Amino acid sequence: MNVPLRDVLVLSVALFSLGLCGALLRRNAITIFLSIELMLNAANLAIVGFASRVGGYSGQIVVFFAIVVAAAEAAVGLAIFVAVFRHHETIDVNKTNLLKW
Amino acid sequence: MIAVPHLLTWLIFLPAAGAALLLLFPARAVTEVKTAGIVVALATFVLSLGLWSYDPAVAAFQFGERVRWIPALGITYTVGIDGISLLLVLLTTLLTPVALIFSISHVKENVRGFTASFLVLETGMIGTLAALDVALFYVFWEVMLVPMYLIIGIWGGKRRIYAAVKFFLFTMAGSLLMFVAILYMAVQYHRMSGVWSFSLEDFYGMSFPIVSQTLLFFAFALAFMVKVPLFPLHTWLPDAHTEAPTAGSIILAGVLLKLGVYGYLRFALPFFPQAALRFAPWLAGLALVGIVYGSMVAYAQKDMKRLVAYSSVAHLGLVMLGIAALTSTSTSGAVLQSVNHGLSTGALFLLVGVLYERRHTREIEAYGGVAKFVPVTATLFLVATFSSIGLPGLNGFVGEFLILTGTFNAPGAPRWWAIVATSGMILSAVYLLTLVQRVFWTPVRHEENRSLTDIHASEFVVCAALVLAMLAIGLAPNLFLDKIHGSVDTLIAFVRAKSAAPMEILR
Amino acid sequence: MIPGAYSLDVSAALPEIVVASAGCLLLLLEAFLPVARRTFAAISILAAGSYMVLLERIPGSDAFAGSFDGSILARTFGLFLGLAAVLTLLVARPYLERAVAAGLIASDGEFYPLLLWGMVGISLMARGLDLLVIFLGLETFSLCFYILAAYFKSSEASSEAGLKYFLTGAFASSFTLFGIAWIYGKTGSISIARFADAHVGADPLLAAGLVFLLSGFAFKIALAPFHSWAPDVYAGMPTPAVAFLSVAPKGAALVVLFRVFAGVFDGVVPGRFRAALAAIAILSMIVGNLVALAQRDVKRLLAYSGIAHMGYVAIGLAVFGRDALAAVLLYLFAYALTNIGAFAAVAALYRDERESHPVGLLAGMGTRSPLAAGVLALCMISLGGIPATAGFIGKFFVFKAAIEKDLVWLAVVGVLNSLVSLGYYLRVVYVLYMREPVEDELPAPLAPESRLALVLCGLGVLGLGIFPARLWQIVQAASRALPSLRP
Amino acid sequence: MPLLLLPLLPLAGFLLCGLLGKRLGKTFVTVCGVGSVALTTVLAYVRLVPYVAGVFSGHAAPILERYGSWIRAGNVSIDFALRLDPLSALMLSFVTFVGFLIHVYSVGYMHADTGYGRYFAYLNLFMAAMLTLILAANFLVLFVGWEGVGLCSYLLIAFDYLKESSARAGRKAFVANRVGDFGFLIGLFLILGVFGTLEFDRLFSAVAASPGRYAPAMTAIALCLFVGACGKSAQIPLYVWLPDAMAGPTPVSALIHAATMVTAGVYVVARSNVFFRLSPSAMAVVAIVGGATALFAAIIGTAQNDIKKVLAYSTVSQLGYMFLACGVGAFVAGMFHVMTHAFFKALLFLGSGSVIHAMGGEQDMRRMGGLRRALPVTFWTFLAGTLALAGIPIWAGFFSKDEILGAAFAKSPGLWLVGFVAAGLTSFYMFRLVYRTFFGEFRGTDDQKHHLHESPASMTVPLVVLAVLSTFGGLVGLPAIVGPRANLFHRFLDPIVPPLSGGFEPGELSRGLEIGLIAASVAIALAGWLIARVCYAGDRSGSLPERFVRAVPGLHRVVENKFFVDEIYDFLIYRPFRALARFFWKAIDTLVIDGLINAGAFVVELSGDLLRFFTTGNVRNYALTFLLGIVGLLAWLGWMGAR
Amino acid sequence: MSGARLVFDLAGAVAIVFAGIMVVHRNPIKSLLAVVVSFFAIAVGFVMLSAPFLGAIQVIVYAGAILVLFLFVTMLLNLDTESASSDRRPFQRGLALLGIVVFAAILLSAVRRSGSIVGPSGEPPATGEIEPLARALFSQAALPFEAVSILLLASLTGAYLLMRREPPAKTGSAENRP
Repeated sequence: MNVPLRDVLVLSVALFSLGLCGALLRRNAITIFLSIELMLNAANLAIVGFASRVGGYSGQIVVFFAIVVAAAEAAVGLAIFVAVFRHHETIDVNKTNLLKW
Repeated sequence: MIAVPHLLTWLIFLPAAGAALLLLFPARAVTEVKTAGIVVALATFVLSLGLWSYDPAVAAFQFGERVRWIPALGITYTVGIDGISLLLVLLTTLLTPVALIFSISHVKENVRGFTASFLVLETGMIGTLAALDVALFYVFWEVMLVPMYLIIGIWGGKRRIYAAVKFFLFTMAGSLLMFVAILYMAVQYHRMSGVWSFSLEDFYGMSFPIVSQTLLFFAFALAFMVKVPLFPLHTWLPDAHTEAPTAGSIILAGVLLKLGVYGYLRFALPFFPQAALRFAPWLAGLALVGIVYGSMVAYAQKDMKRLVAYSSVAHLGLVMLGIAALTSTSTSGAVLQSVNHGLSTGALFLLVGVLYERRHTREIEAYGGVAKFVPVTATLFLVATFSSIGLPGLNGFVGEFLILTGTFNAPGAPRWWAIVATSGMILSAVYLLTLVQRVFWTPVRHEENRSLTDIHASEFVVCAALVLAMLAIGLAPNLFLDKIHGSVDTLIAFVRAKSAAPMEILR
Repeated sequence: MIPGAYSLDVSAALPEIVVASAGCLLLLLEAFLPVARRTFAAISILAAGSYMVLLERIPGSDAFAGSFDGSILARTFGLFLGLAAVLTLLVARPYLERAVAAGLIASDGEFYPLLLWGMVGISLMARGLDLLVIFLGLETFSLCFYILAAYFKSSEASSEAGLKYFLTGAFASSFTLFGIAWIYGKTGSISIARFADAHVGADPLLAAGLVFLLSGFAFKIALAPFHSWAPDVYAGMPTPAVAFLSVAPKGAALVVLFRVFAGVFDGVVPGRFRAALAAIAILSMIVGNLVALAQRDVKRLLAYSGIAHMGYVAIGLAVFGRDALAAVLLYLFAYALTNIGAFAAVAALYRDERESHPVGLLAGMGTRSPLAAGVLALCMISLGGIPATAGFIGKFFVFKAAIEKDLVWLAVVGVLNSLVSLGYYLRVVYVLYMREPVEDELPAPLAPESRLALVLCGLGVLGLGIFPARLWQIVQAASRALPSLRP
Repeated sequence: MPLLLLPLLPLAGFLLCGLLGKRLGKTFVTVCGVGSVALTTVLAYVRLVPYVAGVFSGHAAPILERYGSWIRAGNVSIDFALRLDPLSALMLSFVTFVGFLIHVYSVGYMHADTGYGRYFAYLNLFMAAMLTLILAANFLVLFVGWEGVGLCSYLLIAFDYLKESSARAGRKAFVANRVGDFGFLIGLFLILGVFGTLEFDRLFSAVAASPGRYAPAMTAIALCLFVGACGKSAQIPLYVWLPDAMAGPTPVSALIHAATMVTAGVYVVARSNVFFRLSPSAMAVVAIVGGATALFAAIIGTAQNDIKKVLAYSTVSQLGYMFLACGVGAFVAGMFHVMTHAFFKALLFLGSGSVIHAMGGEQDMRRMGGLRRALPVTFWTFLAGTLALAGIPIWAGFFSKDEILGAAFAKSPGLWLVGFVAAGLTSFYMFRLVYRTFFGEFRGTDDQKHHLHESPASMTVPLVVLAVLSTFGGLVGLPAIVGPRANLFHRFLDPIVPPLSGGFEPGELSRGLEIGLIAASVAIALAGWLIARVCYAGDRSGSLPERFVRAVPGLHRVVENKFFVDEIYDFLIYRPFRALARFFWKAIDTLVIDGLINAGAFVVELSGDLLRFFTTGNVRNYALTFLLGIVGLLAWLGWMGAR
Repeated sequence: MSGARLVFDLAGAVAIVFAGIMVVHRNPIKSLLAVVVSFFAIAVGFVMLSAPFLGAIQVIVYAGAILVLFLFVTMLLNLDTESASSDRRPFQRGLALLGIVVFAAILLSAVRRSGSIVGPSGEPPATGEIEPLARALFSQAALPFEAVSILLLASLTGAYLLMRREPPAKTGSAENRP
């Protein structure tokens, strides 16, 4: 199997940057969080890419756990969104800025 | 006088212990707190008399103690006294009870905190004077700020908070660079000798290439010049003195300012002789400006305490001049004079306080002709005034004369220094006698002054103590000078020798 | 290691296991025996205490195939962590009971398990020797604190704090993972010990990876420019949780950074990197102090002061080396005592958690609530770095380390900043003592635990300030545990 | 009996009166106050008589008594030591005696005053200080007395401090003296620098031993000391305080501002004549200042209406004479005049005091007149004093003044002319005073007229005694023409002016010329008397001066207003000083220094306030700063690798 | 054989395209679905990189569980589409885009310039099969396994705690302006 590493890395960078765009430009908390998930995936992709060259399984193990973590984060994050929604009737991050300055 | 073991340690920590003890008292037990505080302060004073057995023949530190503190860095608890610090310690232990006793009838709220602050402050001051380990010195030096900050800020006048913060930040700004400089010196010492040490004599042994030496000197000098205070750095002082409660002003003027002088003599000068000597003319210049400028601004004041405060600027300018001239005569005079200033200005603040506590105004205009109603206060005020003007027979004269003649005939110093400084004698007469005239003399302008009551017993006792001290120094100055000048001579000899020696370049 | 060799060194992880299971126990109790709530704090303190005790007993060698540190560094850090946890837990109960009474939350039951698990995460992070363990530790405590931030569900501020902390946190950890990716790729390993032998040298991708890792941890430490979350989160989060959050994770993150840099650079931080760290340090000091001057809310003020303090610590990071690590550890102890003391006082002095915490409300507390006010003032003095307090000792050693490495200018910037910082610390003090009270209601009487916590912090601040020698020995020994660090 | 006892006794009196006076009442004060001085006087003479005898029998070795070291630091070491030599003996003799008389006088004069105790306390303190001054064996102890008398004069001038004028006058006196002391101290520093000691013996013997070596330094030293003398002895330009000093009680004016303290300057100059004689220029300065003052003050004196002001200016002018004497090298003559002046000027002041006492505090001559009937004793004694001051033969002033004029002529006729004119003016204004006060019609109010009465014995007795002294006191210094050894005074005092090679030598006068000069001065004195009589006595009293005033109104106004000197000082020194002080305070201190500091603080605060708006509360901005941070770091590191 | 590469690049293209859609689309549901697609593509990429197991997990856990969870929540909060009007922050948006561009540029150039990876640890390169991975997972990664249990437990607790409806408490405003 010889997918050239550069392709993998370029792809991962591209995805990561797209994730960044989402995180920075969208206002809906859920979409922002989605974008962050995308960034995580980009990272995972990079790791898997490296892992396919480096010996051993540590890389894949990392990705495995990263996915688990992502799941856990999702659970908590969405719960928080709900909690916030109960106060504001929205999760637009422009509108949740009680705490500032 | 029976010799107490660990006398200095007792002196340093007895007040702090007393303060801790006070905090166990219930806040309502006002009288008990007051008495306890005064007892502790007096006990400290009595103990401190034990230091009088200091032997000037041995021109070295005495009553020395050394305990390892932070071994990893060679920081030790090292204390000792020499002729330069001896009198200042005694002054401290004298003025603290004076301040407390004066306040008996004047401080109403939170007496416990008040007394405790003063005792902690005393620990700080004595520690600063006794510390022979630079790190230890710095610790005590900074520790003093906190209680004084509280004293000004809690029990002070109208603009107390501004004054307190200004005092704290000003002095801190001065000493922070000194902190870095101390660390730098320690590191250099470690590089040279491979061992860590902050001890005074080890630092005395070091010498630096002129550039770094100059920088270090400024770092130290700045801290002390702010404390003294020297001309452009003095503006914290009028505010602090004016807003502080009377007792606070007494200590502030009486002791704290002297610590600047002391620090300069003990550290800045012997650490960096070349730099110190090179910049001595600048120091003298600032001192002279301080003398004339301070006197004139004092003359312009409308507030009694501010006037006295500015007079301190002038007087300490004279002291610093004596040090800048760096002759045995002038420097001994400077040390004595800083004690004198503590007594006379302390007394002046005290008596202004006596009036203030009765009329609750410091405006000179609010008085006039009150000598008729408070004759004793007036008399004492006159004595303090003339001590501060430098009337022969009182303490002020001895110091001023020694400083001036020493400066005038100093090999290094141009004569106009002393001549300008001597004009300060005229000016001090002008502004202080004007104060006397406008407050105590001239026709009575305000009816409410007719009901003024004269000085209380407690106030009188402490003031009388100060007056006696003034007379003692004025009539028998040798008692004190003999303690001083041995150490001063060794210091000067050391400085001259070190500055003459070729500078070894550090790695 | 040989593949297939099954190594599960329970004894090494025993402290964490105990704490974690204590958390589980509390969760069960909360679910099935709610009456036992009053004992939760006690149980948690017990767990935290036994954590410290057990840490002393763990085998000194690395465990779990060299992925878990058992050295004195781990033990020293554990001391710090346990201390922070115990102090926090002491403050927690009376505070939470007031919150429950005020209807901010139905039950304080979940607070303790979450805190304990967060503690476990921090411990893992600090002890982890490979990036995976570190990452998991990071995520564990982050999750716990996301939840704790939003803990007061009926408080808008709290939920918002949760939201902000979560979003920024997730954002940051994705960078962390990205960083792990590059580093793994370039060094071919995730275990710090092996970084050195990779000799990747000046590889741009490795540098990028390090930057990502650094940013991820700098976020947790709240170093500028990765600090923005801190004030908002501190302001909304329950105060005891803030007390813990403002101290423990920062320590762990710093330890990790020391480990990673020591590993990657084999002990010597290259010049450009040091410059970058110095820049971060200075930026944090300046931003923290200047903005803190403008704050009127105690918790936000403490947040910015925390940013500034981490700036001082980052000086130690920039200096790098054995003494620097020791200094940083010492600073952490000092900071823990002082900051938790301050938050404990804040928790005790403010009645209504729904409201914000304006400094003005502290007016006159000096006489109304002498103990809390006294400790708060003392902590302010200590944060300001006045001698005879812990804060001074911390700065003392950090600046000394800097000067030893000829970074005098860094020390100068540091002291000048601490001058600025006095501006706002003193403000708190004079509001406490020199202003007339604004409201006539007296503050709630102090619960015994809070008293204990306050006294402990106060004594700790003074004790460490006056007798730092012993602790300095300990942290010095600990700093030797990183072999690749140069003295 | 140690000399130290002499200052200590009055000092004790001071302490007793000051501390206990209020409680123990007037009699106690009288006993302590007067008693201490009386005892001092007695003891003084106990020491004086044998010493004087010794001097005349040829061994004039000064007596030196050391009481141990006073100040010792570095290279400065000053003993507390007193000495008795002809000069101090002379001063001692009349200071104690006159002082005693004036104490006695004060008992009567002050009997009604509430501040009785305070008054005697100050007076005793003054005696103590004055005795220290004259007995001092080195310049620093002398300076102690010097400042001490200054202090007392300050306190006594401002004796009734509730009066604005007194309070001001007191401060004015002290400050003016301080200006003098400034010079004096510089002088002391110079001396210490040159000789390393302040002991009179060592100094003068050192100089006498090798005059050439020290001559160069002497001008500076001498001038500095002279500045001090000018302050104390009210010479141009520092004389302004003395006329105002009349605000004090009259006995004080008599004792301090006529007889004793103000002559301290002359004493110092005479004491350090060795220095002065080595510097011709200094001598010239002394002579010119003295002469100028003598004439200037005399002119002002002619136009004053306040009885005490007249005497004050006359004092200034007489002091000018003394310095003139010193300036022309006639130190002994100067001291001679000091002594005689002490007698008759004290007498005149006390007399005027008696008048004022009788007039119920009135001091303006225009409301007096014809008092000789009401106050016979006062009148006759006052007349004696006047004759003495005017320099009418056989009265004391005649001898001393003549000697001075002679010496002046011998040095320079110009100076003589100045002194000569001044002498004429002196006798004019003195007799003007006498005529306007004691002759003619009473011009005061009626109830003043009723209360006119001769003063009590405690006041008249001293008057009489002093009158006798000022009448015959001059005989101790008969002019040389009478006989070479006739002048006891010279025989006694000459030792204080040791021979000095290359030093200033007083001029010689031929016998004929001396007689001529005497005749001339007698003539001018009589002329002054005559003019005064024409103007102010008899029926046409006052018409002549009025015509004169109408003739030259400008001149009269200038003289009457003392040449506006006070106003000029006020304009040139006081106002600018105050303005500058306010400027320093308001502009430099408040505006510049504090301004800069507060500005710095403000900038810091402000930057904080601006920076905090970066924390917008919007998570996306937080993420943005985060990203920018990373981009920055990458740009710095990632681009070219971590090296 | 460049087949793998071809597949990978195609998958990559798909991933990028749908990620782009996710970013630009205003409707949360739609962007959610777009993400699902791009995650599938990434899963394919995993497989091509000889990590079939991870590919499976990616599909099951990510594209399956997690995103479904998202979907539920989105529905639950029935979020409407963001209105373009309410978000005028041209400066920040511009700055953000600029930052991202620079970021990507630096990284890509770094990727271009960086030498190929070093430090293949003596072990054999990973092959496709699961067994050694599983073995490694339970040996090397024993500690992470324990750790992750706590992680999950915490997240469960948190989710439960935060979603649980409370008896409505008096809501005071948490005004926090200085």
